[in-house]
Amino acid sequence: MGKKLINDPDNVVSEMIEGIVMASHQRLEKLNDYNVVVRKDAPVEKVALVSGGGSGHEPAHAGYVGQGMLDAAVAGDVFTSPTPDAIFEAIKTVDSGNGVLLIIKNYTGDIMNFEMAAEMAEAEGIEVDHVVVNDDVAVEDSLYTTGRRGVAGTVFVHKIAGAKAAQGADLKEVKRSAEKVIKNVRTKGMAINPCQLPAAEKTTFSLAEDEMEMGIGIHGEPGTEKTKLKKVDQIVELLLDDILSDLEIKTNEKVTLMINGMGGTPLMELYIANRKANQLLKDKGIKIYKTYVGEFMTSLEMEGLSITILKLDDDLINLLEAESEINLL
Amino acid sequence: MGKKLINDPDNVVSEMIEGIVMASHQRLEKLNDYNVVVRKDAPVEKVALVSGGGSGHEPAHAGYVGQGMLDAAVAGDVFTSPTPDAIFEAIKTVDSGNGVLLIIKNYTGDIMNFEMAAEMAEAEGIEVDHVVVNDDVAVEDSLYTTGRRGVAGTVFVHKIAGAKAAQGADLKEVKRSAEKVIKNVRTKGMAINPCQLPAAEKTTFSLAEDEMEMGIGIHGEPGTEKTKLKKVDQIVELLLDDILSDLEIKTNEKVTLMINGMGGTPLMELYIANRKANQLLKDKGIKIYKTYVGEFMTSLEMEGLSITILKLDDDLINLLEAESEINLL
Amino acid sequence: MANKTKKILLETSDVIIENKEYLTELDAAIGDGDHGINLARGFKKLKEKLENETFTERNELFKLTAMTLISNVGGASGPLYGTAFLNISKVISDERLDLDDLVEIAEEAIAGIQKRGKAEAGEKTMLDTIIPAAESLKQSRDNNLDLETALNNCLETAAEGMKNTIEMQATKGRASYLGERSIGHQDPGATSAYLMIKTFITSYL
Amino acid sequence: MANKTKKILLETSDVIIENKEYLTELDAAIGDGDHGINLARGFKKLKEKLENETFTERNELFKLTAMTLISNVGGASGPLYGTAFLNISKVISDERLDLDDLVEIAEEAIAGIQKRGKAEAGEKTMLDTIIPAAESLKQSRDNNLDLETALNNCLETAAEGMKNTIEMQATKGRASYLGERSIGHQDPGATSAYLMIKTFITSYL
Ligand SMILES: Nc1ncnc2c1ncn2[C@@H]1O[C@H](COP(=O)(O)OP(=O)(O)O)[C@@H](O)[C@H]1O
Ligand SMILES: Nc1ncnc2c1ncn2[C@@H]1O[C@H](COP(=O)(O)OP(=O)(O)O)[C@@H](O)[C@H]1O
Ligand SMILES: [Mg+2]
Ligand SMILES: [Mg+2]
Ligand SMILES: [Mg+2]
Ligand SMILES: [Mg+2]
Repeated sequence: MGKKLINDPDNVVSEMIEGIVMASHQRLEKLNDYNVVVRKDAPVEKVALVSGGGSGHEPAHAGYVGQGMLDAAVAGDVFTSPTPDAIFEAIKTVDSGNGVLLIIKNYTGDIMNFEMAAEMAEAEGIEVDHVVVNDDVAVEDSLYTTGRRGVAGTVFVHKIAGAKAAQGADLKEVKRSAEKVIKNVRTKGMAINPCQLPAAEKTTFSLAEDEMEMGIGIHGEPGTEKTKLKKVDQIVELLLDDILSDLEIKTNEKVTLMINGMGGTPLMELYIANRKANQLLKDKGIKIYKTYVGEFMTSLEMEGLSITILKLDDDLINLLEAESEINLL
Repeated sequence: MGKKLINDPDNVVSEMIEGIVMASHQRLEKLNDYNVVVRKDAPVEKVALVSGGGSGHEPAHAGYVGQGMLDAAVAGDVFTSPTPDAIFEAIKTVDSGNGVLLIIKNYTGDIMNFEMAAEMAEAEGIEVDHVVVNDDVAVEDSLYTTGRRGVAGTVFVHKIAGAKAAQGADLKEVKRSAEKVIKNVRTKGMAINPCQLPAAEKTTFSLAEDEMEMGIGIHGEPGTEKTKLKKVDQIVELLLDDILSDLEIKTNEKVTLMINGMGGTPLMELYIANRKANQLLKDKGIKIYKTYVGEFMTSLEMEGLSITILKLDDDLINLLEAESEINLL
Repeated sequence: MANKTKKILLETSDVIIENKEYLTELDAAIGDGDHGINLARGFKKLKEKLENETFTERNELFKLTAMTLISNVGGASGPLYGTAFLNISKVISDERLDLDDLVEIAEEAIAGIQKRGKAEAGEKTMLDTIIPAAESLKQSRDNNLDLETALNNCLETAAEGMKNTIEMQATKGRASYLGERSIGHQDPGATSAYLMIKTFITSYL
Repeated sequence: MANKTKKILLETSDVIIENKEYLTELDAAIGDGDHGINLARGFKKLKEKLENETFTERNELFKLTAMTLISNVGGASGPLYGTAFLNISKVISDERLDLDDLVEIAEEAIAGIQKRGKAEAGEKTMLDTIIPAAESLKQSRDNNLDLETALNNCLETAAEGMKNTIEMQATKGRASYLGERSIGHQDPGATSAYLMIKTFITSYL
């Protein structure tokens, strides 16, 4: 715990962004002075998609910038939402005059910063709209919370809104597709080992040798319940139960299933979890159209996993299957 | 440390294989009674490729089974080479009469088990040949060792031999392509935190809060040198130096660069490492044709990374760019 | 005037930077453990900017503070404190401030925070320090207390407000995800707000 | 005869299974920490098979042992021990074994291990227990010692051989990757080989 393969905690985000751009071989570009990754060919003649949030969730969001998905990703400091000026720069760079959709995860900070950027863009005559992803069923969606958090389900919004935009749909239509995903996607996560901010001395929560956290977020926030470590089959069952009691799915309806690693979880364990998730969904008569196992929305080196279910119809299936430069999804 | 998202340590491999097959949606199949993953459409009318080794290196090797790469992957217990009977079953299943190439990583156990399987297959009239991958420059290739180990470079052998076989080349030609990769690929790895076998009580090595291991293998073996933890830029420089003093590359020659995470390393850190590797290679006048950053050959939840350089010519570039069902590479 | 204000803002920056670890620890307990890191990043930048420029008007100073926090802090606290300072810059004059001015400034700050964050008192946020502090100023004004007593009362009330967040259940911000588990911890934003108010007041007196 | 042999093989299995952790720890120090796990997996399977079948000939028992280890142990030790037992099954008779027989058996086992592993004495492997043990048997035979003395000498030599691996630098197997860092640790395979020889001999005496 505590060791990291970094240089200076203050530079992790900018150095990472440079590393991402270098790995892209001219596909991507970093905006000067901002931790913003944009498609090198931006602006593209279509509705532009901008997402972002704190860093530490890699491959989210810079890993989803490319033909068929996002046009720009704005990277805040680790687990800290980006600032309005950076978001505004991203918007200006990718807008082709067809408008920009902001894909925001539901966190107070993200919403406020993105809203301020939208106000700045609108003041310059750019058409901006936004959607707020809130797929995390660990958080009660009630008066007593700020609503469910946005977590791994966000990448399906990127994919499906990205596909819709690539087809030439207008801002309203792209937003409608994004909202359809948001309405139909739910996630819950857990962890057996926490993560540690590069600039902090300690992990945000700590767990004994026989404990786990259920209902964790993706920012090292403590979960909703600390319990004794269980077998992964039981964990998968608990997570799926919570998801399915929130998202009503009828027999023979199709879904996509995502088993997402939190950053430090070996792929082996994700596949073992996938086995149980498949069995349980099959037992319930739910058809798994497609399964994703891997790391899509992480929390630094946290060890744990989240399960995401997206309820599909033919329209969503078509968009999910659309060509994209991003082969993660 | 020590916690795992599993059910029973004795079943991790078979449950994982089931999870992999389920995630493939009919693309892959598990052989009855064996931890062997094969293409569902096997045997395909072409030279067949079989690889494998201990488990715990996911996505290697089952993740590379598919059109354009492997026809079968044989999974031994965690970090333990598979047994000849399982390898033999794999060979029998994928052989279309065009012969089978075994891609073996250079470990005493792997070589002996694969050789025994090859003897069994030959006794049944199946044409079998093999290559031994030995890309790890951490190990001296001298009389006093069993030669360099096979590590992350192996996946380039899968890709390039797989592409050659898909083009309809015969066993000799496929083997020649594989050997060309082996001749031109070098890797070195390091770790800041060890991993732990599911069935063991302790990690295989231990590191203090300010230590790291250079020259680790992919089985939790201790490395060749325990040193004080350095900044990642220095680490990358040390690893690249060792690789480049073993693999002579002239100015303007093209290479592919792979920054491989060992299983528990956040993607953020791999990208930071990539930044430095790109800078160093550029400074030396070496052209990076393509960069891979991610997890390709892991060691359970080990935190660390390896760097692989493959020297390219036009022939290898063509094969590297060939279509494949496997989008990891 | 501007020089005194600059000094106060520099002192505030130092106090926040000194309390980086403390604020981060508070945030780790019920949030995501970055509040001190976020604010320290913003105030470090502010210090640089303040030290490299000269100012003639107070509102310039507050505007600079606002913009610097908005574009360097991020998270929830960046837009909230940023908007608070932005609103202050709109009303603050270069005259010597009396109690009426201070009440107006506090109300503008609160309006800014509420415009962005839509929170009320009692939701375990920075407002639980700032709203009672503003109320105290108002009362002092209505009771015609002298400035020094008013500021002392205000500081005491701010401290109480901060401590009262311990017993509250969060219903805004990240801590709200914890539900009842948020009870028993002091809110990081309420704490940073107290530190700022304390520095303003102590420097002012 | 077959019953006695079966009993010895069952005892050997138990000893290996009991030493699973110990062998694994030795392997963790200079290898990949699975030697005990690997062997225990194979010998557990062997126990099941032995317990569920009856045998009339010794060579069947050794063949079964060989095949079970080959298809259940994996790693380096699976093919090595497997081939050793397979070779033994080819020469072992159902007669009472004399020293000549034991020498032949030991030499066949070594030949099997060397065919697969291409190692010599002094490379810090299981052979460093087995080769000296075989040499000792040969000497005892050449000196016409009685069987009991011969077996006691053999056991002592095997133990010494095992301990001598501590000072050796590995040049075969995974431990060779460590270079000089392999010195100072007892070889796991040399240890499992000693445990097997010890069980054979103690049960035999
Ligand atoms: N809606 C809100 N209104 C007022 N203050 C808020 C609101 N949401 C959060 N806060 C304050 O912000 C603080 C957290 O700030 P910080 O840690 O910097 O941001 P983040 O929660 O995005 O990581 C909380 O302690 C709380 O006082
Ligand atoms: N070439 C060889 N010849 C003889 N014995 C060997 C050889 N290579 C390895 N060994 C033995 O095998 C042991 C390791 O076995 P094991 O841990 O089961 O396999 P692996 O090294 O594949 O994990 C070593 O301690 C050594 O005694
Ligand atoms: Mg934050
Ligand atoms: Mg092994
Ligand atoms: Mg925070
Ligand atoms: Mg071993």
